Amino acid sequence: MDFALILFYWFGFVLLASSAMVVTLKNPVHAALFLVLAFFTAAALWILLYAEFLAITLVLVYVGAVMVLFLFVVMMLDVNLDVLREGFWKHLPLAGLVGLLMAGEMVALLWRGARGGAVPAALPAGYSNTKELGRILYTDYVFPFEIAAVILLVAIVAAIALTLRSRKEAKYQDARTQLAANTGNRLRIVKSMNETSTTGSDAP
Amino acid sequence: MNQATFSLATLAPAMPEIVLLALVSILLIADLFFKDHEKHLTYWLTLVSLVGTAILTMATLGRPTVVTFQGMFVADPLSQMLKVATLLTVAATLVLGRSYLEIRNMLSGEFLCLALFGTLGMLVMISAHHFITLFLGLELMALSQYAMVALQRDSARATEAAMKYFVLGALSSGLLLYGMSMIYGGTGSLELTRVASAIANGGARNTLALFGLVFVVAGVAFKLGAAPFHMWIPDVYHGAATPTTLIIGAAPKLAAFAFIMRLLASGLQGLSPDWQQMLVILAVASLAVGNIIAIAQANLKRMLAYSTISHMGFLLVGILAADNNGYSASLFYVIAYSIMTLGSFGMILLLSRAGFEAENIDDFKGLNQKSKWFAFVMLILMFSLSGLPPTVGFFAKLFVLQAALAAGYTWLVVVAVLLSVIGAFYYLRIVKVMYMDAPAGEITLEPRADARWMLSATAVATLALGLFPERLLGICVRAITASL
Amino acid sequence: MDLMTLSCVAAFAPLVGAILAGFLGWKLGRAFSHTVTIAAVAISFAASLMALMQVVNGAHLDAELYTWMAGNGWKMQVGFLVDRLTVTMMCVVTFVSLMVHVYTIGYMADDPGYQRFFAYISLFTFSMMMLVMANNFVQLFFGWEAVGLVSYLLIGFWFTRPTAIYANLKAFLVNRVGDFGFLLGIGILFAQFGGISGGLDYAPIFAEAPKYVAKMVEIIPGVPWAIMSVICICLFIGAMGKSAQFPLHVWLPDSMEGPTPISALIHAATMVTAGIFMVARMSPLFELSQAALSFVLVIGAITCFFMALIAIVQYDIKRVVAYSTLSQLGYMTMALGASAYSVAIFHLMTHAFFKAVLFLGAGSVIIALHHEQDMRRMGGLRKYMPITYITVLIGALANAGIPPFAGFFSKDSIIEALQMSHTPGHMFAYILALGAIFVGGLYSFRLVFFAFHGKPRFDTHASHEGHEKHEEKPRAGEESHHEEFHGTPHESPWVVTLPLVLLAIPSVVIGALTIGPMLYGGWFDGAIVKTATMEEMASEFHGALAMALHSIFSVPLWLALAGAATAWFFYIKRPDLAGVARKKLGFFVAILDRKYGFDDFNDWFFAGGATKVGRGLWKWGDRNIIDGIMVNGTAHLIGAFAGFARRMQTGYIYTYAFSMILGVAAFLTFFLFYVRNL
Amino acid sequence: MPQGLPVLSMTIWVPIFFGIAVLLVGRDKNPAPARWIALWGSILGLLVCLPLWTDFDRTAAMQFVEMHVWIRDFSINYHLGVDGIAMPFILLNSFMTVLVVIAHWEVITDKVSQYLAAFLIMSGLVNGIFASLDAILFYVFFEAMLIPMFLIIGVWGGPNRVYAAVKFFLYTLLGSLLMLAAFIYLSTLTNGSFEILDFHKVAIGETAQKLIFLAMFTSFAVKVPMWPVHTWLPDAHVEAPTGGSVILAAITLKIGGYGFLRFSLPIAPDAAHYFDTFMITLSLIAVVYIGLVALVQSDMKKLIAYSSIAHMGFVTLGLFIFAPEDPGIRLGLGIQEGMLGAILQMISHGFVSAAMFLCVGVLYDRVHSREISDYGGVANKMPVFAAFFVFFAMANAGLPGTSGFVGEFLVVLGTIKVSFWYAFLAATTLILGAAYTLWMVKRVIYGAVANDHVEHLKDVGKREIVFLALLAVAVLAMGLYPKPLAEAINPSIQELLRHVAQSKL
Amino acid sequence: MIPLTHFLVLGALLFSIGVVGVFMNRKNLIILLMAIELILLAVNMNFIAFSHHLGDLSGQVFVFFILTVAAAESAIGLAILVALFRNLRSINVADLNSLKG
Repeated sequence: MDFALILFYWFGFVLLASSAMVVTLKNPVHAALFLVLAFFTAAALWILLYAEFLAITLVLVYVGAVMVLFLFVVMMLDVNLDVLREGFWKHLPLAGLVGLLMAGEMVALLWRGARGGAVPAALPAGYSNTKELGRILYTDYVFPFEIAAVILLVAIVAAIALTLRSRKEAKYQDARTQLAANTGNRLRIVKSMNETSTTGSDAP
Repeated sequence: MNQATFSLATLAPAMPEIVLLALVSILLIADLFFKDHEKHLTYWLTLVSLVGTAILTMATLGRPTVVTFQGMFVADPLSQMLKVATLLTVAATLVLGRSYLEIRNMLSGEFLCLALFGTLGMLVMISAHHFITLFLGLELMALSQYAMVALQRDSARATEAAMKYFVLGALSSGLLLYGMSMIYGGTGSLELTRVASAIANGGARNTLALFGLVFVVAGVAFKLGAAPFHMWIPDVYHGAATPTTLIIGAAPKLAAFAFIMRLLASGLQGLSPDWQQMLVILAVASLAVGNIIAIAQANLKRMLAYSTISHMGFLLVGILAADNNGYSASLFYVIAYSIMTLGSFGMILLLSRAGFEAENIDDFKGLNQKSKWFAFVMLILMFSLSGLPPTVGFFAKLFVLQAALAAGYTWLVVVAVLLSVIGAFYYLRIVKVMYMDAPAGEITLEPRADARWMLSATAVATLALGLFPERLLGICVRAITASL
Repeated sequence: MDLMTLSCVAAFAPLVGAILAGFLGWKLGRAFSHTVTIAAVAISFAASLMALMQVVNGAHLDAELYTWMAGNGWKMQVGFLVDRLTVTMMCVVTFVSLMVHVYTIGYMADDPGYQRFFAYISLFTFSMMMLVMANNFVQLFFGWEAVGLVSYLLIGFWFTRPTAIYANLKAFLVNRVGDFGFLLGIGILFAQFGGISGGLDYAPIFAEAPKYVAKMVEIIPGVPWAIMSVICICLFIGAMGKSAQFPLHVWLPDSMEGPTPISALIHAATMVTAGIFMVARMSPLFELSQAALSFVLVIGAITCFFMALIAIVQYDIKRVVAYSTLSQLGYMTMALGASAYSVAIFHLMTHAFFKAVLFLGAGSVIIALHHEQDMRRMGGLRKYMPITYITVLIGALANAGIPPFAGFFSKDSIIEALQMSHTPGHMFAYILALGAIFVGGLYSFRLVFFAFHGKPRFDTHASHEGHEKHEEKPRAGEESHHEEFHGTPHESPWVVTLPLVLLAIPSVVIGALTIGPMLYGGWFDGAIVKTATMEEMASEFHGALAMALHSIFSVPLWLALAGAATAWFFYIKRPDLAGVARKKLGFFVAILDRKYGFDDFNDWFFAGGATKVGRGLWKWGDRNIIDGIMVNGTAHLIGAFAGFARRMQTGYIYTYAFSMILGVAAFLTFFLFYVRNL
Repeated sequence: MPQGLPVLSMTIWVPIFFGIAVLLVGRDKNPAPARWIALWGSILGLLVCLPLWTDFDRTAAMQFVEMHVWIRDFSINYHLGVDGIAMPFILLNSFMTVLVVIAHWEVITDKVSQYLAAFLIMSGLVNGIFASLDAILFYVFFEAMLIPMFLIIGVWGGPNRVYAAVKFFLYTLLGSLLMLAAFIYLSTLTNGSFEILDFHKVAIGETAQKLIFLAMFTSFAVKVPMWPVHTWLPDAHVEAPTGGSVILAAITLKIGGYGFLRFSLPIAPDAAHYFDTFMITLSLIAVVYIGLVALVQSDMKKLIAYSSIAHMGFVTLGLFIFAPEDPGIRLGLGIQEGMLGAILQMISHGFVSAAMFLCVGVLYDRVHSREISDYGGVANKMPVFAAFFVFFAMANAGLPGTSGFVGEFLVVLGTIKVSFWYAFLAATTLILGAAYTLWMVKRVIYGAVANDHVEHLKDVGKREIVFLALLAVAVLAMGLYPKPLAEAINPSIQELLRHVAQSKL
Repeated sequence: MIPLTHFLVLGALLFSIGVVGVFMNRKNLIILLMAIELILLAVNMNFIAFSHHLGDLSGQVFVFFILTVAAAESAIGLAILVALFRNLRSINVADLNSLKG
């Protein structure tokens, strides 16, 4: 029972516990904070696997960016939290059962299936996980890398398109439209509703 | 660790993707500078870039298989023809959906860009040769689609659909990734050929591989919309604006087919005995769920969604034959299907107008009085969907069933056949309302000529391919045999 | 002209006439119609006579006209067999037909359906010729059904009368029951001989048949029957239909709804005797089966006696004659059963003449009284219409079998044949026959006395009742009749009386003239097999005159006279007693009035039963079980299931996710643990 | 056999071409051009069929063969050819199409061009069914034919037309899809070939044969229709417009019988023998049960529809009687009289039932009721029509001298060779057939004028006389001289019998 | 030295928790999104463990991309959430049932 193993067990426990809290907690803010904890412990575990770079990235990208985004949204949307709890325990039994079933099966399989994996070769001296990653990332994996870039671009475009709205109530002055105006714009014949039966909803 | 060299030789195979990406980027910029009354330029540019890329790809048709980008990317006959099909389908989609979008002023630059990005994602999927590229392509497509569904921001229905699509999609890619991770652990590689060889020469730790397989199949089934992973389909098809539905419903099936080919047919062919059985269950479930629930639908979009599920069931019937015969049959099927989908949703677009979605079956009442031709178009499409000769739908089913039977799945064929009888019923209902009922409300037809022509073209194609399926079938067979 | 041409002329001339009258008659008018048809039938009659001459001089024809159908190994043809039996029938048929044609001119004088009528009766003549001249079973069956069709059309000639269209439907269906058996008979014949004889022609089959006497079949498993008996009985069932033998006799009385000439031609002289002719034609087969013969015998006996009884209580003059016809047919059948075929044919011939006389006479009375058929409104007609009276009297005498009239010889021979027959049950038949003789005398003279003697019971008033009696036939012609009614009937025009006379003559003499040659002169050699019965009768026979004289010392004559006397007593001496007797014998009479309840039974059991069963099958079988449960049931089931299944699509993300995860879990469990048991 | 002209292709595509033409020129405002084009098209369609009769050499061989590769990768061919069994049906169909076009003239006023187009196209497709020598080609025509028929019933039909149309469609589809499965299975045995003649040759295991037989049975039994899958027919007939009923009765039912002859018997002879009792039982049920049901119908069309089922019962009976097993050959020999009778019965029924439906149509056009009780004494007002009606009724009742007799007679002759009681039950049609037909005649044609609808009836006009007379001639000709037809059919039957007698196990 | 199995089992449990989170949480969409993050985390755990034990970096590269995608994904997810909230004034999962049947 070496030290690494103890660490593994401790981090593992924390990881599972915190993630369990994430899905069971009432308040999304608390959940988010537990998620942060989960990420931290995960990062720690990754370091045990000599994946320093990814561990750091996880912390930076996730905790630094994504989770902040989450919290930001949570704060922005003034959600009334009391309705968000009802009938939680009602569904627990079935859900929990299926969850346990899943977990049980997966564990059972892995326990038997993945025994005695190849013992990792000892890493050469002066090996830098980051350096190695960087090297192949820009050579072998350049194509995926580009695609990933596009994905981020899509994310940006989408996020803007979805959230940015030009407020109708704000009055901008648009010279071009003013000049383009003609009599048609100035005088609009309105049909009074009583003699028309328009199919509603086609008003802008 | 070989040094990557970026000679044109290595880039050439990926030319379509590169060109498309370039065009999208240009478009993205250009759109900012177009004045409001010039916005239609964006539309035309989009079409140009799609068709241009398509032409470019056609030029590469028949080239031998090339694997490049250190095994990330493969350009083979299958990918080339699927790319052409995808690009054209998307283009057709935009043509059909244009005035619908304009009327609801959704024809914004973002929409078109996202559509193109999604297309790019499909292309990437189609010629992915590595788990990573598969995944990235998938996500690129999926993310753009989530966004496009939600892009109708003021519609509660649309955003709800988007949310469902997003959550379930994310869940499914979680499953997929988990599966990939297991296969990675089992085979020690992420590149399809190496994975295949690892499984072939028993170097794989099968438990892990199989374990992964289950999750991968689940992920794939979700993308196809096969039961029991189908539940997003009706809601998303229903909730999204019809052109978006069409963008989700038509081209992505082609990509998904490619995805399956890459993943199961070339990557995990060694495990076929196992995934065949899984696909059998998926197929039967999809056929049953799709055909039966569709009967109870009054909303045409939902009905078509369920019919999609049943068609994916048929597609799986072909794939699970797990031989070139079956693959080419399914390839034929998926292409036929995308054409029919274009047509049937196109009809909805044709009848829609400002403030009126012709998405209820009753909206088609008495169409024959209004327009003999388009009633006929719909008739052809419906009978094709229900698999009646002399339409392409029949041959699609025939080939698929033939493959399955040759592979020894007689009972499955019988089940499929019986369920498609049930299916025929709800397609008949459409024909019935069009021809045998009096018009309920006033019917207006899409004024744009190009859309009308495009729509008529789908029907004509459905009929023509039904009379002379040989050419297309030959292409499919050759593509499959050359690529696998 | 050679025999073939003659036969063709004889057969097809009436057809041509019918076609012309049928298609052009309505344009070219009445005169055209009757001229062309009468001419046609006359030609046919002439041809028949010439054929007769040739046959007498030993000519014989059995030739194919054209091949109707061929398979490999067999072929069926349309062809003519002309031998002495055939020509006899040809002459009888064409002669009577000719007479009836002429008679019709007068009878139907003012009927709007005049042309149609002539077309029909010529068509009938053609069909009958096809029947008698057939040289194979297919053509026989064709003629068989064709005469049935025409009789259907003619019974329903006045198709606005409910009774008429009821009667014709009934006639056709009952005949169909007979044909049903007939067809099966032909079928078995084909199954047996078709391969060997290469078809259904008479000659080869008759040649083959004797080889199969011993052959048994088990129609009902475990009960072996001689194949010949089966065949003959099946064929005879056909005869029972056509010749109105018990229990298929029910249609004949109703068929009197048709115009009287039809009753004379079809339902007395010719068509109804087709069955007799057929059995005689098949004599080589029937001779091979005792069982069949005694079946024939018994049926004949029953028909003969019991139908005669009904005749006593009838008032409708035509029905009386009709029942007498049934009874006479019974005689013929008995003769067949006694395997005295030639006697049967002989009686057929004589009967054709005197029964035609009776019917046409009745017809003439009916015209005179303006379609009054009820004898209770007649009486004392003899001074108004003497010719009719005489002829009818002759007919009655012949019918009753009083020497020297034609009926006597034939009937007496039949009695004799029954006596000498070896067919099991011939004594039973003999007794009934004697009974029938008495009854025959009774009803014949009842008719005569009732109609022609006594004081007239008709007058304006009565005839108006008569008018009301036929309320349901508002036909222009008859209406006019009733307008111009003057109260006193008068003799009918010559077109009516001429045929009467022409038919009465043979009714008197033909028997005496032909009995010798026809029965014992080997006339039918080659056409009808010689039988033991005939041999013995021949030994007894010493010429017509002797027979007549001898009859004075034999029972039948006295029975007949007794019958006549009874009639005289009841209807001339003490007319009042008739009513009394009716009352006394109320029950008995009731039975006879109800015709032994056959009609009621048929209506209730067959007609009613069939419709009930049909309705049941339709409602329950088709509507409820097949459509209701199987077809629509399935549809509704699927629909309901769809309605239920769509509720799984709850709209909640977690349900969707849940189903996905369940799917994965199921796959894990099923494949990895169960299938691959990792 | 004439070289050069692709006769069969012409029989298929000429009507279809004209159908499309009609569709294109047709205007609802002015239907006249459409009508004339349709008329000439149908007549031309009939003319191009004539070589089939004149140049047909009376052998069992497939003639007028045309062979083009259609779908190479699945070895599906455009392979046409007819033998004595198929040829008469093509003639019959083309003939009926002409009649239907004539019959519609003043009757159909709504969407005329579509109506005519549907019929012409269907006529072509049906010819295709009978001419196909490739299973998939056959299937394509077989299914495609449903579409026009579905529309004809559903669009121009009666009040309950939609139910009838859908029922008709799904019933048929269910059967035919199973048949498709059987075809595909067979193609796996003939390593990929869909040639019907290869299907005939290939050896098939016992279970497989039984399954194939049942699959095809579902398809053809529905078409025929045999009890108990017959219930679509009365509905379809009652609701369909006259023309639809005519084609349904005269042609589509025959496809079922033809299917048995062309597929079930030769492909699965052992199964056919195994199931013969089953088939015979169903056929006899059809004859007796349906006969009784027909008796009580109050709707003329329904009555005739049921009588059609009963008559088709004779067809299936004739097809599936086999002599008891013969030691010489492996299986019992089929009965040639039965088979010949069955085919003749089909053709004759084509004429007779068509005639009956047209007669009902004539009345319906005048009174707009099919209820027997709404008529009575029609003969008083329409003597000519009455003559035709009675004539066809007699033919329907199987009177000798009419075509109706020939088939029934031969079938009975054939059946009785095998079992007296089969024949006995079959022969009951003599009585039942007469009963239901003539009872209807009694109630409709005869009697005093029933009501003032009848009072104001007009007798048939020239147009109506034309098609009724044409049919009457056909019926008589076939009844009086069936030999030529039999000669054309017989060799093929001999061939078939020889084939069916050999086991394929 | 920590055996591979440990990490895999850990991943499996994490994955299950995430999955359960997705379909057990019936109220709060945000927590739904977080559950998805957990699933991805589990996946990453697997990849890294494998890549370490196989001595093959591609696994880690994959993780790198997964992280990228996940970031993008959550960005879009949250954007949709916002849009949805604007329409429904709620992020209650149970309110997303206008589309059903």
